[in-house]
Order: sequence, then C-alpha cells, then structure tokens
Amino acid sequence: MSHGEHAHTLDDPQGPPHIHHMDPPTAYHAAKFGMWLFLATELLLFGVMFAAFAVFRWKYFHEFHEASSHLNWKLGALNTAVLLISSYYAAIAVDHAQHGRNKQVLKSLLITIGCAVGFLIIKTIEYSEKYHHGYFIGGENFHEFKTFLPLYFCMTGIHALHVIIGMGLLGWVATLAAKNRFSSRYYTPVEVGALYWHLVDLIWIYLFPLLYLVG
Amino acid sequence: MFRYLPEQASDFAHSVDSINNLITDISVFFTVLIVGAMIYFGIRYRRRGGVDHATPRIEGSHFLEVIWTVVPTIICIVVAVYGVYGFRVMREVPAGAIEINVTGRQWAWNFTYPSGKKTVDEFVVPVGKPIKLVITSEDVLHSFFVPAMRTKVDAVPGQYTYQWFRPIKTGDFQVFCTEYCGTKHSAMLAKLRVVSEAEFARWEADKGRALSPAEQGEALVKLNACGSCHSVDGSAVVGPTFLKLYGRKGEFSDGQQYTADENYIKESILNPQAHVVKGYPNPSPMPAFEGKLSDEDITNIIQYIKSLSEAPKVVVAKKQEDLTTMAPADRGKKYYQEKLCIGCHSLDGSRVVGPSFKGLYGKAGKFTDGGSYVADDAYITESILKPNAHVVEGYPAPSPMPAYEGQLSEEQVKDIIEFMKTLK
Amino acid sequence: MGHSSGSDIHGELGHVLPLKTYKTVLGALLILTIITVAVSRVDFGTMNLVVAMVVASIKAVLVALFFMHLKYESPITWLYAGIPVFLLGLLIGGVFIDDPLRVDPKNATVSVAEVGTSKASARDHAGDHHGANHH
Amino acid sequence: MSASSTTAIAGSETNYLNCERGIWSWLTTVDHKRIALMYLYTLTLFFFVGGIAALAVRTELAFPGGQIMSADTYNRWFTAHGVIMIFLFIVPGIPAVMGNFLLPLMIGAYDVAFPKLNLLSLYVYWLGAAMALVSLGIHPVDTGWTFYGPYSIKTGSAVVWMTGAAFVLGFSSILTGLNFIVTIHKLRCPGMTWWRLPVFVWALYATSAIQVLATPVVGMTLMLLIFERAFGVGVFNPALGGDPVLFEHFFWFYSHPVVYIMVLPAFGVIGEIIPVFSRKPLFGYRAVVVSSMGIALVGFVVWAHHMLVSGISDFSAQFFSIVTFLVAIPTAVKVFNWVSTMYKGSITFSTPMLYAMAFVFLFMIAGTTGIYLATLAVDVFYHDTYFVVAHFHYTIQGGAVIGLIAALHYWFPKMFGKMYNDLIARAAWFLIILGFNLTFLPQFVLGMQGMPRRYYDYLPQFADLHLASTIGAYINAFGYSLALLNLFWAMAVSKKKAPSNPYDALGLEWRTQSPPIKDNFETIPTVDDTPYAYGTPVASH
Repeated sequence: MSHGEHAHTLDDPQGPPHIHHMDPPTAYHAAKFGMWLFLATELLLFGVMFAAFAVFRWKYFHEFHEASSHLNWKLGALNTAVLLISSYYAAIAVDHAQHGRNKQVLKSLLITIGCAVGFLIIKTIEYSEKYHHGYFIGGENFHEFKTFLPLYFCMTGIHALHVIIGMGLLGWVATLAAKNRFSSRYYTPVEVGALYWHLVDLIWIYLFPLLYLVG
Repeated sequence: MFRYLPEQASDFAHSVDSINNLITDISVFFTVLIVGAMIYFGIRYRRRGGVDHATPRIEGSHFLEVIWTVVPTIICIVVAVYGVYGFRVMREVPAGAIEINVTGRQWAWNFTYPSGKKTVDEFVVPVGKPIKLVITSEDVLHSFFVPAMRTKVDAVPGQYTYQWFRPIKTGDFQVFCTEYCGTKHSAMLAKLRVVSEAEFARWEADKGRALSPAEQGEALVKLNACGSCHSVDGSAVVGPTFLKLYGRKGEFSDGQQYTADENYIKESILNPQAHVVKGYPNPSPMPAFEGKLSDEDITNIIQYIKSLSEAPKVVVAKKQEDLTTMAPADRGKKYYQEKLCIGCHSLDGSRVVGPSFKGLYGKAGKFTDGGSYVADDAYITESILKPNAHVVEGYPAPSPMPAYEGQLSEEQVKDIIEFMKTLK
Repeated sequence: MGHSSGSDIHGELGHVLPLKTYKTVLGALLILTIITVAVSRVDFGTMNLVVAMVVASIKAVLVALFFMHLKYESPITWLYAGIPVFLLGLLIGGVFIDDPLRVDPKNATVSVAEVGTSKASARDHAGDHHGANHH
Repeated sequence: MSASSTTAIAGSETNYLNCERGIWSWLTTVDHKRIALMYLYTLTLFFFVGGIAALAVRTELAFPGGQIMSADTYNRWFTAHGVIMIFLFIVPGIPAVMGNFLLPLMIGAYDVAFPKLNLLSLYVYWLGAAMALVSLGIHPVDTGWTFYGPYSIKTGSAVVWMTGAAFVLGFSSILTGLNFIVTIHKLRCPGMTWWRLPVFVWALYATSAIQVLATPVVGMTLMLLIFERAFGVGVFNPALGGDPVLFEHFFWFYSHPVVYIMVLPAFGVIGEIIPVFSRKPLFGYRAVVVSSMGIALVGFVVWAHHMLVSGISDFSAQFFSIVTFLVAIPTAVKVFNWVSTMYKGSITFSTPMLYAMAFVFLFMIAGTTGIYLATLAVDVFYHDTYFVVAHFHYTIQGGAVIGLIAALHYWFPKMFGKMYNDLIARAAWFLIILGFNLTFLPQFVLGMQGMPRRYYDYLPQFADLHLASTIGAYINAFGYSLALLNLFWAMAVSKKKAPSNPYDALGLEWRTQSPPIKDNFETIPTVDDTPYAYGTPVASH
C-alpha cells in the first residue's frame, strides 16, 4: 500500500483511479460496503413512514381501506412493472461492466433511466388525477381518509425524489461509460449506482401493495 | 441521606418514597465504593519521585467480570420490579373514585365535576376518597403534576389520559404543568385543596349566589383563558389590556378611527380579524369566538370590561355580616356551617357519624356508662365542649368528635342550642 | 474479501452471474406482481395483507440476493442489510405495544372492592360526558 | 506493542499543518486531520454560543420572577442552548473531532476510507449550522430541542429552518459514521485484529453504527414535521387525525440512542487514558469492548422511557422501564473495569488523568440517578423535573464534554506538536469540576422537591438552590474558558515543543511524529500485540 504503487493507473484509462490510501480491490469493496450502509439508512428513512402507515392503518382501518380503493391500482401495477424492468437493466449494466463492455453499459443504463422517466410520467398522471378530485396536498379532500392521503403523498413523493436522485446518479455513471471508463478491473460506479437504484425498486415493491392493494 | 421529596399527601406516596430512598441508599453505597476505590488506588499506587515503578500486566479477571455483571443485574431486577409494582397501584383506580375531568389549555387548567360544577386553576377534593382525574388538552401537550400526591401524566390533545390518588391529609397542594407548552408554561399552576368530606359536599353543592353580569363575564374570561393574551392590570401581553379598555379611542390598521364601545368589543370577540388595531399583530392571532359564545355571554364580558374601566372602587375585602343584628338561631346556624358540624351531624334526621340535630333537643337516652340523660342545655353544652365526657350508647367511644372547648364561647354554644331548638 | 465460494464465474472484483439468472429473476418478479394483484382482487380479510406482504418480501429478497448480489457478499454486508429490517420491526413493535394497548380512562377502574360511600358511587357514572376515545 | 515498520521521524519539519498553506488548502483538503481541526474550531465556536445561551438561562433563573428577559425570550434561549449544544456541538463532538483525527492513526491507515466524503460531511455540517443560524436570526425557535407537536406545529417561530438544520446535520452525522465503519472494516493495518483495536476505535465503531442506523429515523420524523407545517399533512396533529405521541416515539427512537453517540466515544477516551497513566493494561479489555457494543444495541430498545408519563399504554411503560435497566449493566461493567485498571498501577495525576478520574465520579452520579428515572413509580414523580435536567447534564456534560476535554488535553501534543501549560490546565480542571457540581447538584434537590423543568419563573421556595446553581454555572463557564484559552495559547503562541510520544504510550498514533505527516505514516505499520501491553507480564495470567 505504499505511495507510488498505482502510478501506472494514471496511464490506464480503464483502470481504477489513483487512490493513494487503498489498493484497488479494497477501494472497490469499501465503496460497495459504504453504499450498503447508506442503503441501510435509506431503508430506515422510509421505515418511519412505514411505521406511521402501520399504526394509522390500524387506527383508521376503514378509512384506509376505502381510500386505497380510490387509488388507480392499474397505474400502480404498471409502474411496478416499469421499475422492475429498470432494475433488471441496472443489474444487466453491472454485468456488462464486469465484462468491460462500455457501450452495452451505456445502453442498459439509458434503458433504466428511460424506465425511470416513464415511472415519473405515470406518477404525474396519478397525481393530477388526485389533484382533480381535491385529494392533493392542500386540496379540500386531502384529509377525507384521515392520514391516508398525506402518508400516500409523503411516501410516494419522497420515493419519487429518490427516483430523480437515482436518475442523476445513473446519468453520471452513463457519461463515464460513454467515455469508456470501465473495465473488468474497474466498474465500481456502475455497481454502486445500480445498488442505489435497486433500493428505489425495493421500496416500491412494498409501497405498491401497501398503498394500492390492501390499504 | 438525601431525603428531599415533598410531604406525602396520597396513600401511595409513601411507597414511592420508599422505592426512591432504596435507590438513594444503593446509589450512595456504590458511588462511595467506586469513587473511594478510585481515590484509594490513586493515592496508594501513585507514582513517586517522577519515576514509574514496576507494574504487573494484569489483563482482567473472569471472576470479577462475572461478579460485577451479576450483582448489578440482581439489583436492577429488584428495583425494576419494585418500580413496576409501585406503578401498577397508580394505574388501578379503585371503584367509586370521584371522577373529575381536567382540561389543559394555554395556560390554564379547567376542572369539571360530576355535578357539572366547573372551576379554573383550583380544584377541591375530599380527604380519604379516591380521586380520578380524566385529563385531556385543548391545544398543545401539557402535563398534570401534583408533587405531594406523586402523580403526573401528560394532557394530550385528541385523547384522554388519567391519574388517580387518595389524599390522606387536608390542606392546599401545588399543581404544576410539567410539559413545556409555551409562553406561560411556568405560570400554568393550579391549586389542589383537600378538605373534609363534609366540606367537600357543601362546596360541591354550593352553586354560589347569583352572579352579577360583570362577575359572570369575569368567569367567562377566566374559562376561555383570555388572560393569556389580555391582562386586567394594564400590563401589555399579546393583545390589549382590559383595564380601562372600554371607551378608549384609537385607530385601526386601515386608518379608520374607532371607539371601544359595545359593538367594537363584540366584533373584536366574535371576529377578531374584521378590524385590527394599529400596532397589534395583523392578522390577529386571536381565535374567532363566533359560535362559541352566546350574545348573553358577550354582554356579560362587556359588563366585566366596563367594570374594569370605572373609577377604581375601594375594594371591600369581604362583606362583614353584622352578627349582632342576627337572630341567635341564625348565628347558631352560621357556626354550625363554619365549624363543619355538617360532616357528622345531619339536619334532616338521618344518622351520619353523630346524631342528627333534627329533634335532638329534649331527647332522652342512655350513656355508654349506663347513666341516662336528657338533651337539655347543659348536656348539649358539655357534648360540644367535652365530647368525651359522656358518650351516648350506640355511638363510637371514645367519640371521634373534636373538643370545642376554647374554640367556641359559651355565647356561641348558646346560639347553636337556639339553632337546634328550631329543628323540631 | 467479497469473493464468495459461490459456484459461478468470478470476476476480478465482484461476482459475475450468468445472464440467465437475471432473466429468471425478472420473470419471477413480474409473475409475483401479477399474483399479488390477482389475490388483492378477492377479499380474504386480513389474509390479503399477509399475502401482499409475504409476496412483497419474496420479491425484495430476490432483488437483494441476485440483482444486488447480496448472496455473494460478506457476512458483514448481510448484517448491515438485516439490521435495518430488525430495527424497523422494533420501531413498529414499540409503537404497537403502545397505541393499541392504550386504555380509555373510562375503563381504567378496576373492580377491586373498595369502600366508597353511597354518595360517591352514585355519582360515579355521572361524569360520563366527555367524548369517545380517539378511534 | 512492538511495531515492525513504524516510522517516527523525530524533528521532521513538514507535517500536516505546514505542508500546504493558505485558507484554500484547508477548505479543499481531504486530510482527515485537517478536517478534524476544522470541526474542532467550528465546534468550539458553537460550544461558546451554546454556553452563552446557558448563562442567559441561568442568569434569568438566579432569582424568582423575571430578571433580564421576558418569558418568550427565555423560551428561545433555552431552546437555542439545547439545539446548539446537542445538534451542533456534542453529537458531532468527539467523533467528528477526535475520531476524525485519531481513527486512521490508531488503526494504521493513511486516511479514512472516503476522504472526499469526509470533507463533504464537514460542508454538510456547515450548511446545517448555517441553517440553524438563519433560524436563530429570523425568529428563534421556542419549542425546546425536542420539537414536540402540536406546539411545534402551531408556534410562530422558524421551526422549519431549525428542523431542516437538524435534518441536514443528521446527514453529516450519517456520512461520518458510514465513513468510519468502512474505514474500520477495510483499512486496519496488518496485524491489527479486532481484539487489538484500541477501545476508542471500538467506541467509535459502536457510535458510528448508531449514527448510521438511528439518524435517518429522526431525519424523516423532522421532515414530516416540516411537511406538517408546510402542507398540513396531519400525521402528528391531533386536529387532523394525527398523533403527537407518535412523534415522541419516532423522535426518541433516535434521540435516546443519540445519548450513546455522545457518551460512548467519551467512554473510549477514558479507556485510553487510564491505562497509559496507570502503566497497566486496560482491565477486562474484552468486557469493555463488549459492553460498548451492548450499550449501542440496548440503546435501540429503550427509547420510550422518555415517554413513561406521556400517555403511552401501561404495558409499554412497564416494558420500557424494565428494559432500560439493561443499560445499567454494561455501564457498570465499564466503571468497574476502569477503576480496576488503576489497581497496582504507577499512577500519574496528569491533567488528562484528572479529567478521567473526574469523569468516573461524575458518571457514577449520572448513572445512579438514571436508575431513579428508569424506575417506573419513581419516574412518574421525576419526569420533566429538574432531576432530569441534572441527570442528563451529568451524562452529557459530565460524560461527553469532560470526555472531549480530556481527549483534547491527552492528544493535544499529538495534534499540534506543542505542550500546554499544565498548571493552568489543572486550575481550569478544578474550576470546571467545582462549577459543574455546584450547578447541577442543587438541581437534583430541586427536582426532588418537585421543581418542573423549562420554567421561566418559580415558586419562592426554590430560590436558594437556583441561585447556587447560577453561581456554579458562572464558575463552570469560567473554567471552560480558562481551559480552552490555555489550549489555544499553547497552539497559537507557545513555542514549547512536545515530543512524539510524551506519555510513553503504546498506541499506533504515538508511533508517528507530532504533529503527524500529511499521510500519517511513511509506510503502513504492522502490529503484533494489543495497544495496552503495559507492565511486566505475570506468571499467573
């Protein structure tokens, strides 16, 4: 781990960037482990809302049941499929990166981001439906089902924010792929970015049945 | 050592204190032990002469680790279980408790009795009876804390909590709000008055004489916690003081002139936003009382505000009743009430602890020592001044009645006898 | 570290899975989505929630194990993936031993035989004028 | 500890402080040591701001009735004191300053795992601090640092800015914790096995785990509170069907473990200081380590003991009271081990050792008074009284702050390569300990007499003890000022050079020069023994 050890990487466009204090495999595993820790915090961030949802569902069982039937489960299911497919392509991007196929990495990531855009468009359609019925934040029926709609908008809204952040992250990874930066020796950003994206998918896997199906 | 808890006024206060004192003793013991050991080691093994002496490389002891894990564990279990049992007593309200509804609001405590009687910042309970307080809040979190009773529970808006206690002594006790609730949190105090059962019965039955409109207004002002923002002594709080408000002239924020007459005050109460006086927060933070106060209420409040604007009267502390002009029997009745005879002696013939006063005068009977008596002036005088001299058969001996010798003059006793004579 | 004893091909750093695995997992995820929607259309009472959560958890585990390569990660990663789930359970558990178990003060009176004068007991039910509890 | 390839070039002229110059070299540095110093300077600033708030509060309370401010102003001051001391000072506290500086040195690494992320944490912290200052500037918050609803939903003060600040500061805390965990897992030098890690590193690990796992909960809770004010979502607002007690649950799910974020690193510091100045191995090293992890774990299970009278169900009150006692056991284990370390030692009463011994005394009081508050029937009386105020000041000031000051004195020669004036340091120690006890011992008595907390005014019967407390607070403040000025003078003015290893300590951080070079070590060291191998081996062990 001495200083000059990785100087050669400066001349190697597909090798890991020069980090003076870690050897490349350690840097790779550290980055991945760091992202897992971050995902742990993200899970607990959403966890608060899941806990609130659980307790209010118990408290206002009928209101929640009723409110759930006002959500468009078809659009919700469609969005689930869209996110699952996006997640699949994120995983595929990692696979391509592991084989050093930068073009395919770029293509897979663009499909992932495309799915994310699709997800947001569908979400917007849903939100505007709610808006027309006065169910949106500040609408006159916002509290018709007690805390269901507020929680629905908090949970899906913050999830959508994560979708947008994930798009940015994957977009940055895509530009690196476009510059041919990855190889079987270095693909940390692809893997870490994909990990983040899978979390976005993971959260939605729970949000969809909770909000749209069982209420 | 370190016994600072306030006086014990509820029946479980004693057990709370004994747990507390147990913890104190354990704590002092271990603190002295550990800090003592530390200081002893420090002195005994101090480096001398600026040179380190040889030290053994002792890395630990499984035996000691086990000891100082197990011993604290046992102590903790004992204290925890003790505490949980103490708590359960505080949560199990005995049947037959008197239930008083308590509502916290910024910044007053409102009490509603089963009889419908309402009080603010002061409540009265009988000694020896279990009292259950059902507590809620109208606005933010508060907490109802009666140190002498060792009870406390938060007042939570939107739900009800409770606490109970059985007072074991009479007297006045402090109530604090212990959950931070804003500006006047530290002024959100109340008084608990524990009185004898008889006095409580009378207090609760007392609907009060008919209040004047201004007095009713004053009560409304208290009940609605207007004082949180409007002083009555001229000091500035959030809104204008009520002192000398009536008739004042001024300017609204839109430049319009006004005079604080009946209509202005009425509008300000029902719809505070309609016109805001210059220099006060706009929009006004005051809630609208439209639909909450009747016209009559408003009129009474206006009367009260008016009364605060009249030239200050010499306030008479208390109307002195002229005893000399009263009939002896009336004076006797007054003493009967003041001395709380009602607690044990009814006026309607029913037997409580002692004999009813109804039809007592002239009655004949037997003492516990076998002697017989006739309830004449001498007998009654002796019974009042020295209740234990002779106790009537069938009544508790020794008599639980206090001796009034030295407390009532012979004249007063005579008046009481006159009062009894009227109760045929 | 990070290199598992898994049977598939090893990359230089992380784990390389055959493409077929990803495709199978995606297929399973989509089928599970259809199942969860289909089940929710029929009213099974509480079972609806149970089925939905079980299916969602299967999906989540699939995503974590294969898409996120958790299957091939070190125990410490498993630990930090598991702890938030445990803590979330703790949080929900902690809230649920509170709220559903709160008693309405009306019902807090125990029927322990207690000396109360007839006056006080007669009054006992009279204070029943505050509203219902919060639910 | 024999180190096969350590490097301590005594007298080397370049070090991390002088290798680059200019403000820009500081603002763009990724060196953990420089980042630590920037935390130190910012934290010291906020320690003084929070301290001024404390003095304002104590001055107001010196006598019954209003003294120097109105009730509303008082409410803002005590809130400012709480928020600044908690979120801006003591939560980042030891980890961000001492942890950042020492962690890579102690485990034999060139830096933390993610140096740029480390710098980002600092910037995020500054952003949060700026937001807090904005809140103080536009309309100081008057909710108390706990932000309980519905008051925090209704009050007119700048709650959104302040809770936003707490959210951002939490983010900084998460990133630091994450960085430390990865560093400890991935960057230990050859031979640095888990059972050879210094207890301070273990404490940092436990702390970091809490930072990563508890902070997001309060982050989202505060976010919901912001939504509550901005959009009226109603989750915590009873008027809209919400539940204010739920806010308390979520809040304390973080804010109880956060107590261990503050105090666990202080435990670690004490565990480092006592062996060195006793020339003895840390007694029961593994027990001390396991107890740290145990406290971190148990800390997550006990949160609702802050809510025993808040209207939670009787069952949960009993449950949380009983599990709270679980905290007492690992804490007791630690204290016993520290004191046993001194047995048959060769004890030097250096300034850090004096702080460590004071810590043991203060923490005994903090710990035992915690027993009262865990005991259900007794807590009903003590909840939200001055007893609680005194108790948590004994843990947080007597524990965490004294731990930080002890650490600063202990590692000062390493950090700056200079020595402070020992006499002044001891005088300051005396004043701090005297002032602290004079401030807070009377508050225990006040609490026992039923004095509620967060009171602007009080009944005349409490007057004497309040006055004593106020006098103590001034002595305490004077002591801290003296201690920090002494250190500042040593750092900025003094020419008194410190050797690389002034205490003959065995930890890796003492194996490099003082101040260390930019990359800590010329080459990564190798270790083959624990950092506590003091004294002569005895046959029976």
